[in-house]
Amino acid sequence: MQRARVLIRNKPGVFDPQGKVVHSGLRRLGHESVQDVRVGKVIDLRFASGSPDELRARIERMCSEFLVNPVIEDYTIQFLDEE
Amino acid sequence: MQRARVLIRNKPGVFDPQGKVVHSGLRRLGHESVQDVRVGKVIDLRFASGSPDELRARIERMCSEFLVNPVIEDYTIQFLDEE
Amino acid sequence: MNNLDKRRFAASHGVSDEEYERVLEVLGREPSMTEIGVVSAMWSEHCSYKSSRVHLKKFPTTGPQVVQGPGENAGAVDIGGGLAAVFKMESHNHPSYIEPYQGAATGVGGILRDVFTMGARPIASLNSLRFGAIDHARTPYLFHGVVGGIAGYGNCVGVPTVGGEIYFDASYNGNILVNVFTVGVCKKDEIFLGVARGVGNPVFYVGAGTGRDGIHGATMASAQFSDQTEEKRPTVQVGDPFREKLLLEACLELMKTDVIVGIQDMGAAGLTSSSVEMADRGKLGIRIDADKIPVREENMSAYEMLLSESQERMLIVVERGKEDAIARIFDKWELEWAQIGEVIAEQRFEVYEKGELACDLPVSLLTSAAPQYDRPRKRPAYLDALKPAVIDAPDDLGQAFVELMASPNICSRASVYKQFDHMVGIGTVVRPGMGDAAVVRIPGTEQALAITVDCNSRFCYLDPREGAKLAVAECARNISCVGATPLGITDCLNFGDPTHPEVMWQFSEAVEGMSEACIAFDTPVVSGNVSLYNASFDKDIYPTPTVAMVGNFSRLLEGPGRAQGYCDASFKGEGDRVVLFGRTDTNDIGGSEYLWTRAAQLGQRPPRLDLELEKAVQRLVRDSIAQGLLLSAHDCADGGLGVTLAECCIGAEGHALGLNIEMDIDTIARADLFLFCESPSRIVVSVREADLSALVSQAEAAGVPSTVIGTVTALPRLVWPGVLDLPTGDLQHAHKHGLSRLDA
Amino acid sequence: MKVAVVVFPGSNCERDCEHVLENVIGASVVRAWHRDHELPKVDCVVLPGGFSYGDYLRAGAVSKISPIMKAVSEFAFSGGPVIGICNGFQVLLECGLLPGAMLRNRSLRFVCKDTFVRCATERTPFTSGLSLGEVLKLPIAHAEGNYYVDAEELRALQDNDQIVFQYTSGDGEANDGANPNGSIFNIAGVCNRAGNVLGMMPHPERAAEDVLGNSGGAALFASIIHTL
Ligand SMILES: Nc1ncnc2c1ncn2[C@@H]1O[C@H](COP(=O)(O)OP(=O)(O)O)[C@@H](O)[C@H]1O
Ligand SMILES: [Mg+2]
Repeated sequence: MQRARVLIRNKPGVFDPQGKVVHSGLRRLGHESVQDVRVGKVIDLRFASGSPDELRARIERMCSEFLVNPVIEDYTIQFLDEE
Repeated sequence: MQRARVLIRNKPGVFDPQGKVVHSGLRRLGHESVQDVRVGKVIDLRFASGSPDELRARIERMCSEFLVNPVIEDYTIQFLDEE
Repeated sequence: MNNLDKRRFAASHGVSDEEYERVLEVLGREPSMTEIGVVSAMWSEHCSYKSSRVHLKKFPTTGPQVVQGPGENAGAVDIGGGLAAVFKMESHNHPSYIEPYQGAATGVGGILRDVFTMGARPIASLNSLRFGAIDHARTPYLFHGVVGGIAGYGNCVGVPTVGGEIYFDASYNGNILVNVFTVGVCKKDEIFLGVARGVGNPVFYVGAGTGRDGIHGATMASAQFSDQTEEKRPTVQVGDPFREKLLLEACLELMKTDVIVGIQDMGAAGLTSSSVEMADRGKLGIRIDADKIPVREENMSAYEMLLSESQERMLIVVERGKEDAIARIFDKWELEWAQIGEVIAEQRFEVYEKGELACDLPVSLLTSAAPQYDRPRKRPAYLDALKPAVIDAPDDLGQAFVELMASPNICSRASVYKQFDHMVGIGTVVRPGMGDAAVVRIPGTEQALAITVDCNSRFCYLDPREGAKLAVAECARNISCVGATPLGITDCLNFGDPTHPEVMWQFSEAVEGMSEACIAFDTPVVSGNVSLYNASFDKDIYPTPTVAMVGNFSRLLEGPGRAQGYCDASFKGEGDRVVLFGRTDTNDIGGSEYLWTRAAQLGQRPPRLDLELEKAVQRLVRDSIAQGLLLSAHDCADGGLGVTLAECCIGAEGHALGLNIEMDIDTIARADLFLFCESPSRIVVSVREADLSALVSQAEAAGVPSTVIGTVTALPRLVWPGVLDLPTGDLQHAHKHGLSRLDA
Repeated sequence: MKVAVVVFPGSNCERDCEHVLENVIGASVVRAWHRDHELPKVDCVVLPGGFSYGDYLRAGAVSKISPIMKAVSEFAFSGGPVIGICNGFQVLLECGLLPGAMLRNRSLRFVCKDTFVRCATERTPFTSGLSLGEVLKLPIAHAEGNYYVDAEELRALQDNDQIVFQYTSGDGEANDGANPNGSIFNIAGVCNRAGNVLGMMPHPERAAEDVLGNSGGAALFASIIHTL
């Protein structure tokens, strides 16, 4: 079994209203030391099999076809150890 | 500068409506090899300073007070290399 | 940068060579880069209306009911009780094609601000959407994005989306239309204007911080889509409906104080157009210190700040000495604010950046001296190639009927409007799907408004003048069908590339047709919007002059169980009699949905409209509703009489009834054409049996042809002996699932 | 009767609730602002619907850290009647005043429509004027109304008579077809053990006047007056 993770965030420069609200919430709770907050999505995928290289190509296709909105979002792919 | 990441997902056993919809979307696009999809949130935090240990304690407080709903969600904390 | 580079820089911003010469001439020097940015934005088609202005002058814009005509952020009409309805429609076509969710969402945000900037609390929104063919590869993505964006924004702000229209046609494959309308209400003598007055008065910036999003949005909306659009693409504007809601509440709270001199939202061309327009209206100038502008990104230049189209921002001129109110109210609502400048006597737009004058332009250069074009017009050749409709009667009329009900342009929109909060505000009396127009009670009163939006762009393609007239007529008919009186309109004129003479011909024809109809219905144009360059790869969209109309009821009486004095569309019960007002001409098949879905033809001409008959039919229906005579009223529009009857039987809540059609088939040559032609000026009503003869004689007295169609039955079947016998359920099923292929 | 309507940044049904309370029920209404540390002296507290803090992070999550929620909790612990409608329900869940949590609707879409709900207990101050099993037509409008508790908690809700409303068909059957969002056991509203705190997704204030064609929801507000 293989597990992969796609992290999706708004591109730099694209406004993240959610991050802003979370940031001010943290401040209100006294967590002044937080300087910046960005909120994004994480998608965990499980595959029966496949080498990382092969899976990466497949996941990249999924991202460009469906998972990610390239106009406003960036993504990174990670592979996870089996747990 | 320190960067930390909180990954939040629905607990095992708690229905994940988004994961389900993404999964069937991927299948419809022919990505049959995907066996399971879970969708969660990623919150990236930036701090001016702080050791990982100290920050971890602080972030754990943020999670239990605010960032995470323990009835349905689990979380993990990661530290990122400075970029 | 040398002068040649500057010229190129200007050209890359859409400023033509002649236009650049004009800048040099007026200015008497070379402009700075910042100034070029400002000029290009203000002279863009979107901001300057340079190709359309000469035509828009033809619109009727006055009348006793007009409180505020075109030229302000929104128009306003008197609705009685000391109140005004403030409304406008806006297009967000280009941004929505690039990023449908955010494009549509920020469109809603923009139109809401246009209305509340006048001091009116928004009470309802509508939208008018055009997508490419339903089976076009990109349509599902664009459709779900746009619908999601409207829902995401409008629901959160808490303004109900109570209606709209959606059409699918290949003409929009490369250029969708997203037009959004909002109406608000305020006291008619408490309207706020976007004007800068009083030299020395401070200018405040309030709302969200400025980022780099949407820089050049206005210029982008002023050019066709092409392969290069990708590179010019600005950072997409992301809407924050939460902040919009705070801004709405904060502005309305500030308006209860006496500190505001003028207020305007920052829409297209952001800070630039809001300051310049306010200065222009006040015949004064504005000086801005760019370093004071609240920003949310680092190292922004004055150029970027001036052209940014970040959302949820407003500019307010405050009376000197009363600045404290801004801090008190905007701090309370957790919004950013800053005094960024002041009103100056010289009619100039001055912007300082790090102590230096980065922009110093005469206001008139940006407004009255902006170019205006009477672009060449030419009757398009395609008109002469149109052929009359040829369509055989179907073998199975019932089957054809069911198929028509499932057509994407006719089927139920419930899957869409269920995603819109259409009830927040507890004012929605006639909900989407229930009637021809939405009816919204005005909070705190017994008054109500009726609102509707319409345009059949196939008709406009066949004949822009007649098509535009038909759009106004259908709006007025929709308003009349719920029992309200039409008061005024706003419009969104969506057309192709204005450098195509054929497009300008369509434009000019449509404006004249609209004007004629607006005069006939006494519905002046009080606001509107022009969206040109709706073309991709040189193919222009169908001319789409979308009309939104507002009507009023003086009073909604609460009767036993429900309000009276208005009507919805559905049949009410067994034994009620069904009457058609108006005339059916089976030659009115051109542009119809039936002709298109069955024969893939457009035909030669749109249905013929007789404005006098139309007015008489509408007056009759309004009067009979006021008398409490009618149980339902529904006009014949897309899909003709057949679809109207089916919709009346289906009803909004699925209490399907049936209908026995009792007309003599021998007098009708072609049942299919009779049922599905789209002659205008027709309304189907139902009455109690006891009221039938009174109604028929009223019609006679009013000079309106009336036909008794038949009788409502509890048995859910549509029966026309010898012609048709269909379970209502079959029609209902087809109607309900017509859009489901978008979900596959 | 005096009622406090709590307003958070982003609430958008506070006016609707005030209108019904004042003009339909005849109560007097005071607003409480999220930053207030104290509630005015009132007989009942309403947390209205809307999108407090834009529903960012999770619906109700940011509101729970507002100062006013401490005062609301104290009011609730001392037995005062509290009703959270839609977003107000979500806030009550986030604060822990009610058990469970909200997931996104199973359709992932916002849904606005009439639903039928069956009153499953009359013991709350808001349902005392209804009869057990009575079916009301009430509209919903939410994207996160898919109520979730684990199996053990569900049993506790049942054992302690805490399920107040269930989505049903028009004739009162709680089947899957009547469930608009996927909520567990068709739950539309729950109360705390004591019964004085009610959270519900449907909007009774949107169905409280004849002019809107549906006045069944007024009974919930009227119940409070009779209880007091
Ligand atoms: N984009 C939309 N948003 C909200 N409601 C819509 C939208 N499109 C259509 N509707 C509603 O769906 C119903 C049917 O629309 P339509 O078929 O255009 O009506 P009609 O033929 O009576 O003009 C109307 O109540 C209309 O307001
Ligand atoms: Mg229509």
